[in-house]
Amino acid sequence: MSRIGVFLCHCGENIAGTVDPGKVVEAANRIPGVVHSVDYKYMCSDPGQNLIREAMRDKRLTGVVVAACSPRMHEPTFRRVCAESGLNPFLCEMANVREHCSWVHEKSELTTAKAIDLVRIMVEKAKRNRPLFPIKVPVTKTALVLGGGIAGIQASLDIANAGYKVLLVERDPSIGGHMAQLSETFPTLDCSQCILTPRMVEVAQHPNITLHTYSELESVDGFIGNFKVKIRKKARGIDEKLCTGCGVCAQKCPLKKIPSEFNAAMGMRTAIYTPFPQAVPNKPVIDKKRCTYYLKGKCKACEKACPAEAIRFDQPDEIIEVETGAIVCTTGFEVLSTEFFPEYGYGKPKDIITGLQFERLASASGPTLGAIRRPSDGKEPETVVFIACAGSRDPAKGIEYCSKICCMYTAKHAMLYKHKVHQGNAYVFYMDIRAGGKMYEEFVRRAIEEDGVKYIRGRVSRVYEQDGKLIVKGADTLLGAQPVEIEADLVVLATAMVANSGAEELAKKIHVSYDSYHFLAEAHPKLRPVETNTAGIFLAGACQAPRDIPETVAQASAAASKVAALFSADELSREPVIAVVHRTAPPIFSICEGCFMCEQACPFQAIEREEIKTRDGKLIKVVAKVNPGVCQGCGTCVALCRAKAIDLQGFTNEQVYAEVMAV
Amino acid sequence: MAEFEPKIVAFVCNWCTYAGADLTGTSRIKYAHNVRMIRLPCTGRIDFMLLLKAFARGADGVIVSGCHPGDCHYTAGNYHARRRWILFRQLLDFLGFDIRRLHFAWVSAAEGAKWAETVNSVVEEVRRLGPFQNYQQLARAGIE
Amino acid sequence: MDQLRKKARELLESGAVKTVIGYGQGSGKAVRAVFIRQPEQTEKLILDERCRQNLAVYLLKPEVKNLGKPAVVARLPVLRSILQLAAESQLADGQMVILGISPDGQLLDFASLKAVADYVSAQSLELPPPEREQLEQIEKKSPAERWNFWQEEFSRCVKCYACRASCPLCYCSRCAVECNQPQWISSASHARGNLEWHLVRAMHLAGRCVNCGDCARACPVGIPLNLLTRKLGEEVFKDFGLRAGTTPELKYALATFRPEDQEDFIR
Amino acid sequence: MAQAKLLKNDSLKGLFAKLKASGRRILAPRGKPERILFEEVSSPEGMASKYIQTTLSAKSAVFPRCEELFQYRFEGKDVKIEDRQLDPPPTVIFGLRPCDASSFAVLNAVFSWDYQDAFFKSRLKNTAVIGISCRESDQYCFCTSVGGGPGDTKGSDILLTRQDSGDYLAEILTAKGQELVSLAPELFAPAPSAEKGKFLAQVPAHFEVKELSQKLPRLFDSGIWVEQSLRCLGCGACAFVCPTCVCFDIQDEADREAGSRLRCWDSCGFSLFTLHTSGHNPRSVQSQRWRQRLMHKFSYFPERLEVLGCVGCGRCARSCPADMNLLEHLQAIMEAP
Repeated sequence: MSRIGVFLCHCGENIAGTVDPGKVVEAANRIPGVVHSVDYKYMCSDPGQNLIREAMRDKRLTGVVVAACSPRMHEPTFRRVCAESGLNPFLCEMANVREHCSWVHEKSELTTAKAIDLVRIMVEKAKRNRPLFPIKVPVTKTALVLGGGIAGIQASLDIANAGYKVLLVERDPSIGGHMAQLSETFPTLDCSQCILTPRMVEVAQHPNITLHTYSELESVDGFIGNFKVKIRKKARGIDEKLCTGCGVCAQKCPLKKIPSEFNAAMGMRTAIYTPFPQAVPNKPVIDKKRCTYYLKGKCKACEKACPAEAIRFDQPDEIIEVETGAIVCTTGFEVLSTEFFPEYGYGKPKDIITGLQFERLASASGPTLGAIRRPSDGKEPETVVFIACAGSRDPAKGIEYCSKICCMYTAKHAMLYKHKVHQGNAYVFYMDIRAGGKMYEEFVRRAIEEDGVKYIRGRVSRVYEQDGKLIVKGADTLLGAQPVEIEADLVVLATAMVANSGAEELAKKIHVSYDSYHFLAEAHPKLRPVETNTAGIFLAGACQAPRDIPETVAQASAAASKVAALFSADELSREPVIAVVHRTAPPIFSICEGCFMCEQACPFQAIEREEIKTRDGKLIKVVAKVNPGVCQGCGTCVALCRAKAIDLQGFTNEQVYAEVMAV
Repeated sequence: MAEFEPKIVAFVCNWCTYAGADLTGTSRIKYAHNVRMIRLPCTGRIDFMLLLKAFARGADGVIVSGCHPGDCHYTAGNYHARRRWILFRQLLDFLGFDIRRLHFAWVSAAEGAKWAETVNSVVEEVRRLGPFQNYQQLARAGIE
Repeated sequence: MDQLRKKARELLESGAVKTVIGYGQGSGKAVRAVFIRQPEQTEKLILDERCRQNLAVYLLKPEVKNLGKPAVVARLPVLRSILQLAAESQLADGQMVILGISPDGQLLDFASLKAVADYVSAQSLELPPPEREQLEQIEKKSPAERWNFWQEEFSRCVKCYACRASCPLCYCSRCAVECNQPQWISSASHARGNLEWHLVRAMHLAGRCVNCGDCARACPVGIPLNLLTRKLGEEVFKDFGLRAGTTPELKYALATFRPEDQEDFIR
Repeated sequence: MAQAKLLKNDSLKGLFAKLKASGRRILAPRGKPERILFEEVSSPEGMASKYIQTTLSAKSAVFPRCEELFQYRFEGKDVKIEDRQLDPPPTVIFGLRPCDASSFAVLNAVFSWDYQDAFFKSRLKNTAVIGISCRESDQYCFCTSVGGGPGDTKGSDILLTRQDSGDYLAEILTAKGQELVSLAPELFAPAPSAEKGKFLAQVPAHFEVKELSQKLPRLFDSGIWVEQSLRCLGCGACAFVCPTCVCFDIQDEADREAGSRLRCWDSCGFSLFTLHTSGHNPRSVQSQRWRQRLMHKFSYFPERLEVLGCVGCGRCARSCPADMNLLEHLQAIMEAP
């Protein structure tokens, strides 16, 4: 038989001003199961809390109902009071007679009557409360970081420096990502590689970081603290242990006209290649789709040349299985290629390039060693037109969002061009200038005022080739949409930043959702920006939305700190408000029939399948099982279950039903 | 005789509507006292049988409220709930049940005022409809 | 029919199945479910217009399972029931041989549930006009008339649960009405208990019912129960584009959603 | 005391009027041929005439399908029980078939076995039966195999037999019957002949029920139960249409203010019927429940209460969604080794 204590708080005049405390206490005393009922001016004050402690001891209470403010306000307080006095905190409930009663109704009999109802409702619930205990889940203190761009590098280093193991997986032959391709970075114009490469080296040498380049994620199973991950280490075609990275193989490779991915096709590479001089690891890979040996079965020039005899044509892919406690997804982005734009000739005109390609031209380590030369004839362009928002903010093209970084890098490009070609003309066509950020607006101003970049507000309707020139047709909306036509030598499109082509597939692999643009979705747009709806999986950088470098790094560190917090304990402890599947004695075992509709409905993949077997191992039936580590306690499965085989701890069918019947 | 005071039971989710109703309180917006609120973690947890039980218990009207689409604390609970409501309403209507007594609302944690308006308008409509005799008469019918 | 008998005989002779669940002569003009286990008994199989009972209901019965692997005579509703049961992990490929029967009484051979699904989706699952009319007749009544109509119908209900027992998809070993902690549904057959029962039953079959009509055929006091599940079946199709019993993969309308689901009734 | 009178068909109207006038409730068969139920009427108009048997029996007149035993109120922390003083309306059941009429004796045997059930008793006491013997029967009827017959008078207070003329030969059988007649003596003319045999249906006797009762215990472990019940769906239709099935379930229905205790029909065909809280179920499969049903009616009943638990009305078979034909199964049991 329950022994419930009811404690009514006056909250000064806040409650007592409109609700008659005497009547409520008296009525509470008449509710079956209530053995004690008092009121006090401030129940949350020390004397108030003591009233509860004493009653708990003297009246041997089995449950406590505090009628006061909203549980969102003081539930933790009063649950703590119970816990301190040896009562399971989950046997304490709050009746919200302030926010939901005294503050929203005038002083009257009816208001007091409502307060009494609210108390009764919670008493009926409390009578059916059961002690609950936080759920403990063991944690594997190793993090998996997907993607070796600046986000992945930063996250890996932060986690590793916190003292935890990290597995960094990169799809390409080297880490570095897009940042390694950049020339200089806005708004400071410091050399991208100068600030990045030390970090890349640090990753390679860090004792806590295991690096898997040229590798891809196969599958992820398990749940927070306990993920089981399969990684495919693609065959490089060389023995990494023997290879010294001398580069002779590449020199000997007869195929020298393969467009270099790293140089965004502004330069060429060989079939066996290291993507760029500072690559980490500095070991080549063989491009099996192009290598003559793989295509025709002969050549082996590299094998002959290799002083370390490290070439392995028959090397197979390797599948690595690892257990990790958390996953940080930093898989980055792609930019639209010029082929995307009919109005700019579908990428046919050689001298229409993307911003990323311009980065390679402007980069000291680029194919032109930093000299701005146009692709078609290598001539230094006298007039360059930069087109901002190429694709972005364009519903017609399906990219409604602002790619965010283009305004800044376009200003930077124009600036870099002017610095290298002083007498040249730089035009920028733009819609709006979005330069929110530290020193950003000033940076754009500099481009206009100090470097004389000509900004024209308007969209470019068409660009076409005419005897060695590119005719750029647009309008200047600030001059009443007056037509503008510019004869340019080079046109640079600030093409939109878009989600990786594989983003959707990846999202499904790691069970996180993605938005309509296929960017990965955070758990909450404001309050949980680096978490996903799958516990233990975090996001950083441009895989989530267009970001610039400072934001990406900040996010990476944020995600890393989440991981570090998760790893700081040997077990993670979770609120026990989770679903449980009914179990009973043989021959039924469970009234769950195993229709697994709950499995389909669960937003968190928390429903597992459990086989019930006889002693001699004969399968009796397969029933649902809730993974306590994953369940978030929404109760969708509970409402869905026809046989009522699933229930939600803390909000059980019995409790809620009793509440309704007490109304 | 005194004016009929409808009994309204509200099933609300913890993260949006319950918090929204808290805001109504902190903003001291007054509304009809007739509503009794039952707090659940998510609209996804709200079994349609609970709504039936509220009417069986003598409710003249029922409000079900939770996070706006896309705002669900559990990402999708309210989408699942919405599908259930769609069918449940159609079934009730097909049975001739007076669905003007069953109201659904999205009330976010920021919409304290909307909660007050919702309650007030539901109370007024149900007051106009009068006691839910159809259902209350069921209580004894068929018992000999 | 001869096709069927021949096939059934082969299956039993070859030992491919241990029992054939089909229709045989019943009392007087009636037919009934039969469980043929001897090849020579296959002559007892009947196939005609009277053979309407949804035999899928027997596939989950323990004592029928004890007979060994079954073959089941399956017209469209039975095929759909089997698919839905498979979607709900109650049946799987290879657990039974399906003796499909086309509308014109031809024997259909199915290699797999996938094949059944392909066949079913090729059929028109639109409601036949008379069935649609039945719904419309009720829909066009006023709410008050509808209420009175159903109250009158339900008043005859004695809670014998023949509707539940005859339904292949009511396979819960502990039905919601038997759950008494708490007692969600009054098990008494008074007005409220009857309303609660039929309402909950319909909701629990929403998006699962294949409209075989057995619940109504089984009802000893002739309540047109199938109208409730049929109504919801049509709504599920109209609102969510799903039809139960068309695929062995689980596509449960109430376990999935579209962000753009209609919500004009939500304020 | 039985005496025969003649009741003209067109006197029924007058009789009903008199019965009503005396404050009696009249239950008579109404409805479409495929679904005829006993409903309260005030005149014979619209009464069903051509039917073999009603869909539901008339047992709910004495054993309602949902009957309140008492109410209780929560007053503060105590519960106040309000006993129910049942005073059922005097009732005349008109047009009951002889098989059904004889079923009241079976119910009575149970309700006054070890405990005198006040509710049942008072309802029975206030109920008079004007039966109508059967001119027609169908394949499901087997009253003659279980000690009844199409013109059997057991259980009727007055038994009417329709003659070819359409008028009724009325056998006044009991004091209750006499009392009804005395309400309208003018309507009951002397009968030229008490001979009714030629107006009755021919219902062949199919088995010797004593043999059956003796044989059943031996068959407890026979495989015949599984064989017969393979197609049984486990619903309660047979029990709920049955005039003699008497099992009930006690339900408390309460909210925070008050509650009431109800007695509701139940069926041994349900798996829940014998389910233990532990999850163990002594009758876990349908064959065991089917066996129980037959054993109870044809073995335990006669053994313990000296009545047979079946009157051969055939309703269970007519209403079974799976065509479980009781007569056929009983015959099979008689032939079983």
